[in-house]
Amino acid sequence: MTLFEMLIAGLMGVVAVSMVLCAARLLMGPSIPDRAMAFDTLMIHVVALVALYVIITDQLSLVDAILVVAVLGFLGTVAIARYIEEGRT
Amino acid sequence: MIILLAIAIGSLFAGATYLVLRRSVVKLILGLIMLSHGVNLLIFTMGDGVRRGAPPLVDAQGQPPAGAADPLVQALILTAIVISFGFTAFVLALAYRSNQAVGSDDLDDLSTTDRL
Amino acid sequence: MSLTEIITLALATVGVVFIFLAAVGMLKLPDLYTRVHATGKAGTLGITGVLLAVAVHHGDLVAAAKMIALIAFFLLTAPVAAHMLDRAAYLTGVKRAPQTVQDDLAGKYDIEQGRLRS
Amino acid sequence: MIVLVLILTITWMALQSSFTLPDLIVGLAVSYGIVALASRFLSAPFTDGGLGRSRIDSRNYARLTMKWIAFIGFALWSILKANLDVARIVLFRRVEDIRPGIIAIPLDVKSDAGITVLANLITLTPGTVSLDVSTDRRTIYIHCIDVQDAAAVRDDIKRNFERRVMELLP
Amino acid sequence: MVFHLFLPIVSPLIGAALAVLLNRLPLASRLIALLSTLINLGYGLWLMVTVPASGPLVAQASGWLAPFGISLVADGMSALMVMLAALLMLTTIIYSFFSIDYERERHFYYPLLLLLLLGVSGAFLTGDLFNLYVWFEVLLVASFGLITLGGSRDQLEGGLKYVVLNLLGSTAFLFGCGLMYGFAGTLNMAHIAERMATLTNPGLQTVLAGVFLFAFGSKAAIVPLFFWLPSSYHTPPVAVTAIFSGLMTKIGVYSLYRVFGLLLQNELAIYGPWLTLLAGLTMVIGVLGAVAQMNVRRILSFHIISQIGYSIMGIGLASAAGLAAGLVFTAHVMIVKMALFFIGGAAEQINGTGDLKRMGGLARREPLLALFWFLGILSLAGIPPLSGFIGKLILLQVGVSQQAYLITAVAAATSILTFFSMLKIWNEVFWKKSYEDVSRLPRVRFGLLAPGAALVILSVALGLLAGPLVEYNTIAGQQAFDRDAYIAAVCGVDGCEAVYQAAVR
Amino acid sequence: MLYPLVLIALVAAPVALLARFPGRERIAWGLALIPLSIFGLTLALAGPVWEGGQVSERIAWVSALGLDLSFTLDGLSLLFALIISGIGTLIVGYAGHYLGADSGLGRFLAYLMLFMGAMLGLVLAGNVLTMFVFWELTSVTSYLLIGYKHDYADARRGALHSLLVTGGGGLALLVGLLLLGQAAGSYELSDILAAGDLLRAHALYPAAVILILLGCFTKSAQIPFHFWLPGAMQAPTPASAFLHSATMVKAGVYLMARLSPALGGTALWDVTLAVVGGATMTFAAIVAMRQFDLKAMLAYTTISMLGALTMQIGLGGKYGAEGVATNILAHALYKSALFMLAGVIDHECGTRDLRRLGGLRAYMPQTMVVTALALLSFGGIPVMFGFVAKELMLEAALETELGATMSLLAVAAIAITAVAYLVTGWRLFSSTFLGQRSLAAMQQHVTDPALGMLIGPGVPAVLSLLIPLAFLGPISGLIEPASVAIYGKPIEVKLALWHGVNPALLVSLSAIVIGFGLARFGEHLANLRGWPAWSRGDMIFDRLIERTLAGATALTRAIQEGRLRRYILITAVTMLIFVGVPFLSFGLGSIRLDLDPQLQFYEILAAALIPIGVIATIKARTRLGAIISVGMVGAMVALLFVLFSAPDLALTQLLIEVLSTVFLLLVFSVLPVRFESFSEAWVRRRDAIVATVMGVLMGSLVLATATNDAFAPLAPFFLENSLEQGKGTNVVNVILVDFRGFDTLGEITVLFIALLGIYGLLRLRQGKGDATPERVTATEPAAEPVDTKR
Amino acid sequence: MMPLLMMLSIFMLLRGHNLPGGGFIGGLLAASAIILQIVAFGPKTAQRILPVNYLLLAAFGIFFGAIWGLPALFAGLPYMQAFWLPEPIPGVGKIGTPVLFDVGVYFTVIGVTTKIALLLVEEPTIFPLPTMKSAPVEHEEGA
Ligand code: NA
Ligand code: NA
Repeated sequence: MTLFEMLIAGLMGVVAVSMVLCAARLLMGPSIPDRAMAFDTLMIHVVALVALYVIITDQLSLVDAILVVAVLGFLGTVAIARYIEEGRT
Repeated sequence: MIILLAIAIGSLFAGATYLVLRRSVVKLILGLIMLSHGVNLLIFTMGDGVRRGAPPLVDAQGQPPAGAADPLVQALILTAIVISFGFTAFVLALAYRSNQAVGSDDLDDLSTTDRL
Repeated sequence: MSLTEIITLALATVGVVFIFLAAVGMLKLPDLYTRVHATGKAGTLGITGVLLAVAVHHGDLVAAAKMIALIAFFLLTAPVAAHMLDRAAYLTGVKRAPQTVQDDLAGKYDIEQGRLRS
Repeated sequence: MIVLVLILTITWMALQSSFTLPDLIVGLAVSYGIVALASRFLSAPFTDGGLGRSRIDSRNYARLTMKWIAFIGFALWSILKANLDVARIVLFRRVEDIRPGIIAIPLDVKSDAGITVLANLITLTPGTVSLDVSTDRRTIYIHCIDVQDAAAVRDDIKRNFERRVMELLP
Repeated sequence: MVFHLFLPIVSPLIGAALAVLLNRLPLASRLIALLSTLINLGYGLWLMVTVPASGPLVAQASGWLAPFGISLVADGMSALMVMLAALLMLTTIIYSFFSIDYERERHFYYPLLLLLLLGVSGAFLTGDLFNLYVWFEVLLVASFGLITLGGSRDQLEGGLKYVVLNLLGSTAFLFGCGLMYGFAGTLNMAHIAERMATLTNPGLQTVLAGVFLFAFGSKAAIVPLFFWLPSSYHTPPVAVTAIFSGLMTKIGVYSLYRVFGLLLQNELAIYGPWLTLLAGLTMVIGVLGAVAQMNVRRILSFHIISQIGYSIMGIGLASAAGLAAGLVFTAHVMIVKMALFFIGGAAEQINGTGDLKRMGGLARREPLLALFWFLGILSLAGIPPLSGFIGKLILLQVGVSQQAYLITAVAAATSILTFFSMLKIWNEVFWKKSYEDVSRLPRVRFGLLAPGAALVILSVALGLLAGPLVEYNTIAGQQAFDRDAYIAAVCGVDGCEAVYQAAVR
Repeated sequence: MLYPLVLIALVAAPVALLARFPGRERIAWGLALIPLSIFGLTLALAGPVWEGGQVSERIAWVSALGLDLSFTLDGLSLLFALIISGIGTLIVGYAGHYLGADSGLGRFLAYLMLFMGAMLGLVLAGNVLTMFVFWELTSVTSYLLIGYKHDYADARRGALHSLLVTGGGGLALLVGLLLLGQAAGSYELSDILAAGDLLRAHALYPAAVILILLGCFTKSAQIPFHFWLPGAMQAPTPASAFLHSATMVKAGVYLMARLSPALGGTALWDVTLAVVGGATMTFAAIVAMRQFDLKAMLAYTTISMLGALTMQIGLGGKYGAEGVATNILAHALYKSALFMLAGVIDHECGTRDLRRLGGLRAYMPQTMVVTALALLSFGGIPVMFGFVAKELMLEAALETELGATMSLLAVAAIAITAVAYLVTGWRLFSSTFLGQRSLAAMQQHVTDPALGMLIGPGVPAVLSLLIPLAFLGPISGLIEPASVAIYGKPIEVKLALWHGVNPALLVSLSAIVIGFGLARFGEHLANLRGWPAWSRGDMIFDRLIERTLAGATALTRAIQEGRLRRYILITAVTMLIFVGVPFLSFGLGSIRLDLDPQLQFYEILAAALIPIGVIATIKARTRLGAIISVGMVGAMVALLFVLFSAPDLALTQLLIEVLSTVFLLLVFSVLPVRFESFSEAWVRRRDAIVATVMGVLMGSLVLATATNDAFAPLAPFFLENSLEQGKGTNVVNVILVDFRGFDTLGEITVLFIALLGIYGLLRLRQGKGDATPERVTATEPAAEPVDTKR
Repeated sequence: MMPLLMMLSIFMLLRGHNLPGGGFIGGLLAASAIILQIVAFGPKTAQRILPVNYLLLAAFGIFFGAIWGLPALFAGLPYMQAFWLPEPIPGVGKIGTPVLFDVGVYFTVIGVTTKIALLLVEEPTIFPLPTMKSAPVEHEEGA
């Protein structure tokens, strides 16, 4: 493992820790929009993590996976937001 | 690595078992989902060595990368994932309908068909 | 380490830092509306940095094009998402933090219709 | 619609990472297929991304390209600034000191597209997130993470953002 | 290599897809269902004629070499089961023509039946462990659809239990597949058998056998994994209950036969006595459940469990003769049980209830129905010369000849309780006076009588012509227990390992 | 050519349905030609038997099981076949009169023909399995006959009792016969009879004997299984006459007699038979004295006679064999006559109760004469055939090889029985024909029945007198081969009325004297306080059935108790046992811990988040929290897939995760928001323990299996051949659509079926949300699920 | 947005034979896009994006997938044995029955998942959300 790879891996670690923070918000809520937001952010983290992973492993095939995750993250957030609105008081 | 996955699998099975033993239909379903996660990981672990960094994509000459992951388990899991998705959807619809018919989330209320 | 690698590393670091900030902000800030600020912005910038790092690292045009497209996607969609979250939260009555100083919107919503009385 | 097909075709080729004639033909075919299938309903969902009640008027593109580029540059810069701003707040401000608030801003922009772009821009930039636009489209409500001076915020948005948007999308 | 071995799978699959596509035309889905089933029946019969002489027939899906591709293997047991599945489905379809309401039909009743047939045929034919899992899921989800179709409260309640408990079983099967691949490195049954045959007991393979025993045991509804069956089987329309009784648990039995006859035959030395114990418990607890019930279909449902005990006893005896005996019994019970469900269903329809206490008078009102019911219960109770007697006799004979006296005694004793609970139905439904004026009860429709009658007549015929039946199943039992022949048929005389070594550097 | 004897009767069953049409008496007599022809045919076929030989034939049926239709006509079979067809002829004709008013006669005669066929098959069988086939058929057909008047609960009960007892015995018999066949190496009677010494020495002998005797005793109503026979009197009288005089109940005796050469000669066999038979004989004879119902009276004397026959087989010896054969014939004649006469009286007077009958001598003189004849034979009065038979019985008791005590006991028992018979006979005769004209007789126009109806009882009654007077020679010719078959060795039989003054005669005569002395007190005897209820046995049997039902119900309630979570718990524990026990026993050794030096911390993190997510799901108090936690688990699984080189999987997992979450949110929006703490603390603790054990088991199973590389996996093949043969570089996808495309086909089918199922679930609602029974309506012909509550 | 996603899904489908993707991923992608739109904007959106009967689309997918196994059967070969066009089609890639089968998978997945979502959303008690009305916001103290 080169130094570069190790450093990138270190960044991945930071992202992973950051994910835990997201997960905490996801669990804490308290409102549904809070959770939705946490979900959205988590998706961004996943994208970042995979992107860093791509840098280490040169698996360009994963780039499209990033695309999919990004799209899903956005669509999911919109959907949840609308879902909340539809069911509002 | 295997031991890591084994712990994850064990905890998934344990959690799933606990959840399906609850009275709430919601937890039951979540337990089933968790169970399928556990099984998928289990199959994954059964592959020809759990490998890092070499997905089963061969190059233009048809040569697999060194240490390529076991593609067969991946195909099997893919099948299993999709199947369990179908089942999850069905169980959800069923839970919804029986909740509608029985008017309760408590699984213990669903015992009339067994009564002697 | 080559120059590419250094640039890659720098971009990635910046990105990761902002992503981390987004997460911290999301935890730290007092209510949903303020948290959305943190995630909507820091997150976007962070991911941009990381994706640029990928583009630089690979250096080929196609990868770069895809990354740029992805960045554009994030830039376009992040505000939409933030806006929708806020709106949904407001409509469903998510509480604002006690230190909120001003609410010009208060009482303007026709809750049944989900539209603003103007 | 043609524009849409073309955009899709280009996307196709980008995805394929190959810009040959066959790719173009296949891309055109796929794009046309998708658009034709959905054409009956296209206008609404395509542009109705959640905020929009607007239509993209494609004739403006050529003329306004330069202005657009400048605008995008400005926007990117604002975004960067915004991030630093938020970073500062997140890192250095105590939670109790933050003064968030919701502010109403009167609108001069009339077109749907203009309002959409403005709203997005507001969201992307320092400490503000657009919340909703009033039904008569005269007012935009924004959430501000730190309202030290509501009037200053209003002023900033009207001068820096709305003006630039007005130039492109009246 | 037999390219047309796919027919029993392709025909219901394409049939079902077409039937859904043509759902607007009710007649079309009926016709398609009938046609597909007839194709399967014809092919199944052809297989039964061919296979005893030729040995197992093999086809490789997509043309890939075993053990790498998915093998389809038709040996005597598979052929019998494929044929029976189609035959039973045929009677169900005909019964359904006369008993299933338009609403159900419109909601894809016939396609679901075909898909059930698809899953069943696939399960019986495949020679690949994971593929077996897939077909299991096909038939399982089709059965989910069928058992809940209609959406009455009872159906939903019973359906939920059915679904959840069955899901647990198939999950066990799935991770069993995974473990098997991890352990044996292969999924082809012949290859697994070949590799497992080289192992000396006991070891991890013994644990795997436990996994499969659990998985298939819960499909087969052995004690103590049967709860899903009595909770749900009496809730859907009779036609559905009937086809379930004919097919569902038998898949589990078939799979247990495969596991212990082929895949993990060495483990029989360890599991044989335990299987026998489970068989005995299943017989007794099942029949006591039946004795306790006061509803036609519930009685019959508990009997399914009891009779599974006999089928399991066939494996527990741990020999080709035992498998043959189990097969004879299983084939018999599939036919007769369905017949009884059909006839009991017709009786339910006439009386407007399945509650024994409120039924009666049918011996006078419907002598033909009574006749066939009586013959059916005689057969179920193992009274000569009906097929049930042959099934019971052969099991007891093998039991005695293998000195398994206890299970033999239990099997014999269970059959008197079986008879007792069946006579309870006979007494209450047919002999007892009706509370209503008999002449005011509706007459049974021919379409509701004919399928059950046909199956009863088949049972009589199987009893009278039991020679060929036993002969066939003796061969089938031998084939099911002959690992070498199976392996040779699938991978060639050198075996799968040779093929594997040649292909993988 | 023996099978036609059986086949004719069986085929005649549908023909007999003709008797449902009017003109039943004549049709019945026409149908009586069928048994008559069987009788004739039997005689015609019997040529070799008179010379001490036998006729055999074999029709292949299920040769693999040793179950061929093998028939043998020897002396014993011949005797029985002639009795069955001969009495059968009379019964069929008689039934036409007895049930002449009933359109069900056709059905009745059809049952009767079936029964006759079964009975003929039983006695002609040359193979114990063949014999068993017909044995069971007699049980079933007699069930139908006894339950003929099934509108009455008593008839159903009697039929059920008889079937359960004889059917249960039949099962014991089957197992016994299988053991016998196993020991003898053949199911052929000839082989079994030839293997006597081998059998008696075989380890399976005691078990086989006990099981076979269980079958015989139940069928022949020996104590304590006797109770079903009086209950079987619910059958129409012609059926009773046939079943209980000549056929069904004799089947057990037949089998014991048939097997005694092979199985007899041991204390187990001989003493059991002698003791049980003697006890049954005496007990039933005494009970018979005390009955008021004509048919009940006859039923108990029948039981008594069956005991006598059993006892004689046990006593053994030349006289035992001779006595069995002779008594069978004698009993068949007088008892069939008596049953038919009881039917005549019942038919004419409308009652069989002795207390309501009387004074019929003036109205039914012909009937009285015939009855007297039959009763004289029954009572063993000299010059009647019954006397000849009884003398042989006494000889057997005196000459037995079972020892002096046994001999003395047997003689005493026979004497007591003889006395009791006389008392019974006298009571029957005097209460019916003598004394005051009864109420029943006055209310009806009582006369002798039509001549046709008297032919039935008349012929055997007259034969009971004629045989000893005129035909002892020819009958000896019939009895001899039968006795030989029972004895197993050649003997010479010469029946005679007068053997000189011997102990047997003395015993016999003193019994007659005492009997007539006691007969005067018969009525008083009957009126003495009754036997305790248990002596009837049927009540006990009813209680046994009730107990079984109650036990089964309690057991089923306890097992199938309705709560899904309990089912799941049992399932989980079963799984732990089925997998855990073998794993602990044999699998632990396979575990190898390979500590991977390359392990990355993000891998650890992703893996560690899974247990955290699991705990979060369990702890979640709202459904949303739980859903999100599960989603997180799914996302972590996807992440693991990414980290371990499975991009396709990761993508699929992620997409599925999103879709599942959407579905979950949609559906759970209608379910309660918060979880209530449904379960008690101990339940949760118990479940937690089960869950933990499950987790540990699965985890270690994974470890054990994954670290075990006994066999090389298939995977390399796919990697190497993907492009060349599968034309693709994404090996996973090539496997999915090509190498294992067949799986995928099934997989999308699963998805599709799930859709159809969901469509049906959501779009079709017939229950309307409640559990009211769905009645069948005109528009909805489906046999709908019905109410399940009780 | 949606046309782009549909295009992405087709792209994923076609490249699946060589790179991650394929009928499942493509189909799931399209389906999730449509479903998320349905959740956000109501069931009618589905018809706007892809105006078909999704149930029939699923059935067609099965049918389409299954029939491409038949040519082999008629040729006396095992079911689903692959037939490939000799040359790859420019811009699309190699075409053979396995790829066509994958297209069947793609249709089935889209049809099934979308139809399930539609069925759920069209339930009057599910959508718009009933219990949300009684409990608009869930406040909980965390896990
Ligand atoms: Na391994
Ligand atoms: Na291995």
